Amino acid sequence: STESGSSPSAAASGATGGKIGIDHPRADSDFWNSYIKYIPQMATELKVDLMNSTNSQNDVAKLVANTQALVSQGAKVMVMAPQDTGAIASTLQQLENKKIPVVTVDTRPDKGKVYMVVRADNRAYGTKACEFLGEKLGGKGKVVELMGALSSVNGRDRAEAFRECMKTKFPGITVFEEPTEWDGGKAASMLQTRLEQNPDVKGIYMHAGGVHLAPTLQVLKAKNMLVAPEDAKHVFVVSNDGIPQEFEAIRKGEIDATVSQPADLYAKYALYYAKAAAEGKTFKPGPTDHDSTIIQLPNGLEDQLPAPLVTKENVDDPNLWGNQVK
Amino acid sequence: MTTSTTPSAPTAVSAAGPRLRLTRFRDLTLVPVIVLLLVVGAFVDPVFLTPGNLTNVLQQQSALALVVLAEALILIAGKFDLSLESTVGMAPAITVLLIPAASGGMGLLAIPICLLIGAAIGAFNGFLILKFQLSAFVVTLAMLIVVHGLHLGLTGGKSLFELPESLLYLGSATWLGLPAAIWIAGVLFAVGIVTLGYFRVGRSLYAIGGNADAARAAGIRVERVVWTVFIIGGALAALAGILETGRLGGISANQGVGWIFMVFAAAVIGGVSMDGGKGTIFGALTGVLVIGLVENILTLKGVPGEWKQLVYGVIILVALMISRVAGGKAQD
Amino acid sequence: MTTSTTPSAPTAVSAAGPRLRLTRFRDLTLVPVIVLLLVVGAFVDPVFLTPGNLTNVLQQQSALALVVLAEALILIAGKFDLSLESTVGMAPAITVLLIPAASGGMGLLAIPICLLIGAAIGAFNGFLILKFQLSAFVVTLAMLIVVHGLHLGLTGGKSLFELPESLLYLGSATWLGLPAAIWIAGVLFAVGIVTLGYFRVGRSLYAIGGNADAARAAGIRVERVVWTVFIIGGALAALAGILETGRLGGISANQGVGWIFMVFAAAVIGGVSMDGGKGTIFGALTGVLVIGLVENILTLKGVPGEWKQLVYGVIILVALMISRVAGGKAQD
Amino acid sequence: MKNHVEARNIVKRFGPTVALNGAGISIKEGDTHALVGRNGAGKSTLVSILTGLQRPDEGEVLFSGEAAPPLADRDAWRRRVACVYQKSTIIPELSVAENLFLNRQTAGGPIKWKALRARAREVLETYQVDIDADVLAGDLGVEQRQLVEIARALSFGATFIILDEPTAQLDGPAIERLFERMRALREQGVTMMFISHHLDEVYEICQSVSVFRDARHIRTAEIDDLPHDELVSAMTGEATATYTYRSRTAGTGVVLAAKGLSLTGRYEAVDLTVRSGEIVGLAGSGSSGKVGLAETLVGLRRPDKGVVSVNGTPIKDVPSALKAGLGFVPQDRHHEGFVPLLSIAENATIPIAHKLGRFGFVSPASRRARAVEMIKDLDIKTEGPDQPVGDLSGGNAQKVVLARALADDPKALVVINPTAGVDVKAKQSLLGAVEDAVERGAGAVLVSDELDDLRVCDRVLVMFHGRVVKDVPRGWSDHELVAVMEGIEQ
Ligand SMILES: Nc1ncnc2c1ncn2[C@@H]1O[C@H](COP(=O)(O)OP(=O)(O)OP(=O)(O)O)[C@@H](O)[C@H]1O
Ligand SMILES: Nc1ncnc2c1ncn2[C@@H]1O[C@H](COP(=O)(O)OP(=O)(O)OP(=O)(O)O)[C@@H](O)[C@H]1O
Ligand SMILES: [Mg+2]
Ligand SMILES: [Mg+2]
Repeated sequence: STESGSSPSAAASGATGGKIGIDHPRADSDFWNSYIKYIPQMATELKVDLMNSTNSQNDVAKLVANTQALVSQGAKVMVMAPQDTGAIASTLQQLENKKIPVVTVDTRPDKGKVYMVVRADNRAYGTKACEFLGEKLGGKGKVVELMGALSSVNGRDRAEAFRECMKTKFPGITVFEEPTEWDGGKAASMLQTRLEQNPDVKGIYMHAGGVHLAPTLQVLKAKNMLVAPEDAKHVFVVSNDGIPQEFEAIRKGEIDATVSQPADLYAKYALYYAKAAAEGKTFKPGPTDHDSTIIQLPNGLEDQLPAPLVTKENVDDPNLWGNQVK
Repeated sequence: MTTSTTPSAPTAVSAAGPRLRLTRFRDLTLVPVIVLLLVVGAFVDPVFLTPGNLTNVLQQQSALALVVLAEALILIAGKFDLSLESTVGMAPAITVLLIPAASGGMGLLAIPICLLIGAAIGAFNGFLILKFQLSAFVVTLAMLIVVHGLHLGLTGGKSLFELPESLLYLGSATWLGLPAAIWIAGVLFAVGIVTLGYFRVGRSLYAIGGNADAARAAGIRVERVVWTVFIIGGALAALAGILETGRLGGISANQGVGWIFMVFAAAVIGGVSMDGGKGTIFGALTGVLVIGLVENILTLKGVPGEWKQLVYGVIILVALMISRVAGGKAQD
Repeated sequence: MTTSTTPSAPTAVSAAGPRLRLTRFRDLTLVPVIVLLLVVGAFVDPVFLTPGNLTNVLQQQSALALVVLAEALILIAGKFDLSLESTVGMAPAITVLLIPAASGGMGLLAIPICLLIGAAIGAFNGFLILKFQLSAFVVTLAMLIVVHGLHLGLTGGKSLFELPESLLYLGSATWLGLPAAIWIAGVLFAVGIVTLGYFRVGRSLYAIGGNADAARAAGIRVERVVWTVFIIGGALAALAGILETGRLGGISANQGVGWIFMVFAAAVIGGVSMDGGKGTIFGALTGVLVIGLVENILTLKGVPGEWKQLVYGVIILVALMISRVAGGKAQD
Repeated sequence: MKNHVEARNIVKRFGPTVALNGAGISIKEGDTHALVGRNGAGKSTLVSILTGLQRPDEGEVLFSGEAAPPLADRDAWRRRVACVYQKSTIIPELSVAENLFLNRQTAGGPIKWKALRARAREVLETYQVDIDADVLAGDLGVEQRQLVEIARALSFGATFIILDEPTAQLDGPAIERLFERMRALREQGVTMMFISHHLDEVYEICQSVSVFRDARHIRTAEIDDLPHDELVSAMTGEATATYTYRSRTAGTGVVLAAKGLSLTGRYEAVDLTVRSGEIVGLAGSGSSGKVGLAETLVGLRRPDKGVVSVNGTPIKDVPSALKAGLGFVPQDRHHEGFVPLLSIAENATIPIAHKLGRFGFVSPASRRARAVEMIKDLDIKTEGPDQPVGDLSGGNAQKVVLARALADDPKALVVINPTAGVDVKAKQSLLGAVEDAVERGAGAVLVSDELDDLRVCDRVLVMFHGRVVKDVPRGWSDHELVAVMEGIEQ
């Protein structure tokens, strides 16, 4: 009963392989909204037979339900982005039993077989931010880290790498970790309080520009701390995501850097590998033709896409996804 | 309500006649809605009516259904419990911390321990509400934060996925071709329906929710029954946590978070009143099914994520109005 | 039945004396808690008692405070509104869609339009509750989902950054050395305190919440007043949204989400009853302050993230017990 | 004859309130014994102790000379004593059958609903209660509910029954039917304790009487040994004269008029005029439509047909009626009379709040001043105008409701069941206040189930099945009026 109803788009585009089911993780975040927008565009480019996408609204239980529905509607390959990597194990197991390959985007499931993980290295984000801030601050001073939610693996990866790097490379720097639950209001309150307590904070690391950028700028502005990098009072800010607003802020000198998490490449390679899976292709660890490396995981492969650090020097690079959206 | 009252005697007060008949069918209010959803679903996607898909819907709803069952019991007894949603995540998580996956024979203790934790939370809620005479809404609102806080604190916010087998079993096993979770939820609902319909202790919930003083005068040990209901509610939430854990294969720090809204929506559109003493377990079950079917149809239809919540909310609002109009009486 | 039993005998009158006096001071219950928090805070960090930090606390709480004010009004009138939290995000977001940043002179309309949207949501809630006679809890639960769903759907889930200046102004301006948000919240609370204390329309909220039928029989236009309260509540939530938008410099799709728990916690520990007719605006204000101070102290102390929620929940629970013990009467 | 029930030296405190202070009672086997006392004297508290709902702080309860069972053993209590409590213990959401067998639907195992209904029908038949066992108790009227309570009380086979103010909500014929039943029970040897504020009922049905005052037992006597005056002074602690009805002449101005008023299902084609300086009574048996009519006169209900005008101004709702110069006391003070948490001052001044300050402001000082006046005028027993009305006794709370009706010096006054559940003395001052207002030039409509109340009226309109069937001038006899109310005589 699963092969009923061939999709008209498949016939039109002459796609091969099989139907690809895709679940989006949430509809309320700028990064993911960009990703979601890239998907149909990339699907046309790659001639992928994409089913109606579902959205699990940041709820792993919904992700499981959506996956089941897509599979019963005939999906041969699944693309998903489980925001919670522990609770997806049995679903991956079931998909494996049904011989349905899975491509995960952005997160690496702890358990259960995956065909390919498409993500940038979140630990690298943390390290890059740490190195940038460490150098700018000359290895001493105070830094506030606006973290995401404790339950997010990407947030934890960034936090751990940042913490480790600070400890080993810049022991002179004090880090204040603020768990914001991805909530702009909480971030603003915590940053404001921390700045009151420590007016000599010289650096800020934000885990998510989409959530943290506006409140941070607003707090700094209110405290008259939003000054040019040349000014001695300047607070160095490193963000993460690479949304256009961050680039704008870099150009204005309000923040100093961001890690561009490539929404376009996430979309492109998620579908690229999904199509390859449908066609039965296999991949091996090693460098790829698109400036990335595939590494071996215990439960599959991971293509670690490049996530460049964007600063005033390269902010106008047209290849950055943030410069392509309008 | 009262599954029992059949109008038979010709002496029935004329005014009471039609109203009686309506109330009797009140817990069937949502049945036409369910039929409608089944028809709509069949048109939306041919997959919808396949046994596989319907089984999936039931399995997906089974954990939520247990929490709705718990909340329905508590609501019928005239109380309130918001903290159930936190118990769904916290009870299995703490169990895993107490009994790690590698603990061998101890693993068999996982389920009883998990249920005990849930029961303990319910007992503490009951203690604060009954002995301290605090408002149930407020106590359990605070407890919702406290219990989830404990979960976050003890796990450090991390997902747990090295779980004892026994904790995974119920949520993932298949019995006689159906997921065990469906059997479990089905049996517990049946027990609930029968107990509340045909047993003294079950009927006493209606008496307590309807008029606690009168129940007390009739010799019902109101405090004891209410406390027991809170304890059972906590244990059911913990069981829901076990089913969810098995289904997902891991426990995230967010397990259960936000469920309480759906739980209330399901119970209330199913005809359980917020004022106590009204509604049936069967009605609550139809509420759960409506919610599950709506979700499934929206998914099959591929409604874009950003519009899904709106469609969902509007459907709940409409179901509410239908159950209001069909139910007859004003709510308060 | 005539439940007319209450004392006229001298024995009983003696009892009413102290009770009366207690109720009068009930809205001061949290004042000692606030003093305690100030002392604790001073020990935790020398920065705590500086004007700068205290100003920050007030500013951070001002948007929440307005929603608490709205909820307190609605609760005193004997109703319920859960959907306020969704209005906090939705009203300014829709405003921005209607009046983009680059719309020039139209920008001045942003604030009135935003308030109108909030008022319209309140009016719709009131309509469903009063005309359709649906339970306020349930209607506004569904509306919470619908309103947030509209926000998500119309913005496509995106954060809005390009905002008209006028929408940013109130939340970020400084008047006479204090953030404008503090002035606004302060003035509105003062208006609320005076109106509910000394004005006919304000007193009528207590009459309606205490006994709506009696209020109606005394010539109060109950429906009209309740409806007005819902509309004012919606507008206040929209104003809270404006302040929050200005403070954060953008509107995320999650603005306001989850606030309602804090709102109820603040109102209830401040002595506003869920049963209607009880509590004061001043009490609600003390509830907001307690929550703000607790949050500030936890941040200053640097309590690790994973334990924060637990500490927070426990403090609310303790504050509840204090206000229960000090307030005297059992809640229900 | 030996004592069937005895309570000795009972002390019961509720926090600082002493509800019973060494009070006691003893009731002889087969007696119908009255317990009387003013509001708050401790009668209902004694009931809850005699039925095992509350534990006395001191003292003991004996049944036929034996110590009472432990509190936890509810069934043992219920075999000894059955009770119709002052507050209804019917659960509206459950069927009559289930209410009858609450918490004993079955001896064990699952409930057999069919058998339960059959048993319920049997019980109802045994006690000659004509109610369908299947309907929801909430759909029953007041009298029917009370009958269910009585049937339930009796079905335990107890030989001692307590009835706490059973007549407060019943009309004349229903009370008569209740008394029939009580007499029949007495024939069967059942002992009863009867509480009422209607002393004539006590004389009609009881053999002996105990008087409580201020939480103490004052006196017990055979009913024949205690004349009315002595009984009242035992209750009040002072000599109280019987109420003297005043006479007056009506003025010419019409203050309240209704033309062709109809409300489907309640009343039909009613015309009514009330002149200043007269009190018009509105009488009728249960469901005659008198309350519905009165509620229309004040704007609480909208008629299907016809107009009501106050002082010549047509009214459409309560606010417009109040504005036109109407004052009224609603049927049930707890339901729509007052807001329990608000103070006396505030409750009494809601309709005149706009006169206590400008621009919507209400001056607490002038509000207080007005309240102090009212407290003095109506002799309300309170510690001050700031006391919440919920803390007052029934009679005093009712005076506050009347004070509110009189607050704006109304031209027309509508008073519904003003003396329900109110003790003798409070009753007198309530009726006196209505007469005072009328002497000041108002016209009044007084709706009541009590003939005593109707005696202050200059004429009584009798309603039957929703129509005004007769206008009875002053000077009627009880018998005469009741006959009209019952539709026996036109
Ligand atoms: N549960 C309670 N808590 C506090 N006080 C109570 C309680 N029950 C009764 N009281 C008080 O005890 C006193 C006696 O009340 P009780 O109900 O026995 O009076 P009563 O004689 O029955 O009056 P009525 O004629 O109005 O029914 C009153 O002052 C009453 O307020
Ligand atoms: N809320 C209601 N809805 C529908 N019918 C009602 C309602 N209240 C009363 N009735 C019915 O309307 C009729 C007239 O009632 P009304 O209360 O006016 O009579 P009454 O003479 O005051 O009776 P009683 O003395 O029993 O209070 C009765 O048949 C009654 O059952
Ligand atoms: Mg009494
Ligand atoms: Mg009546």
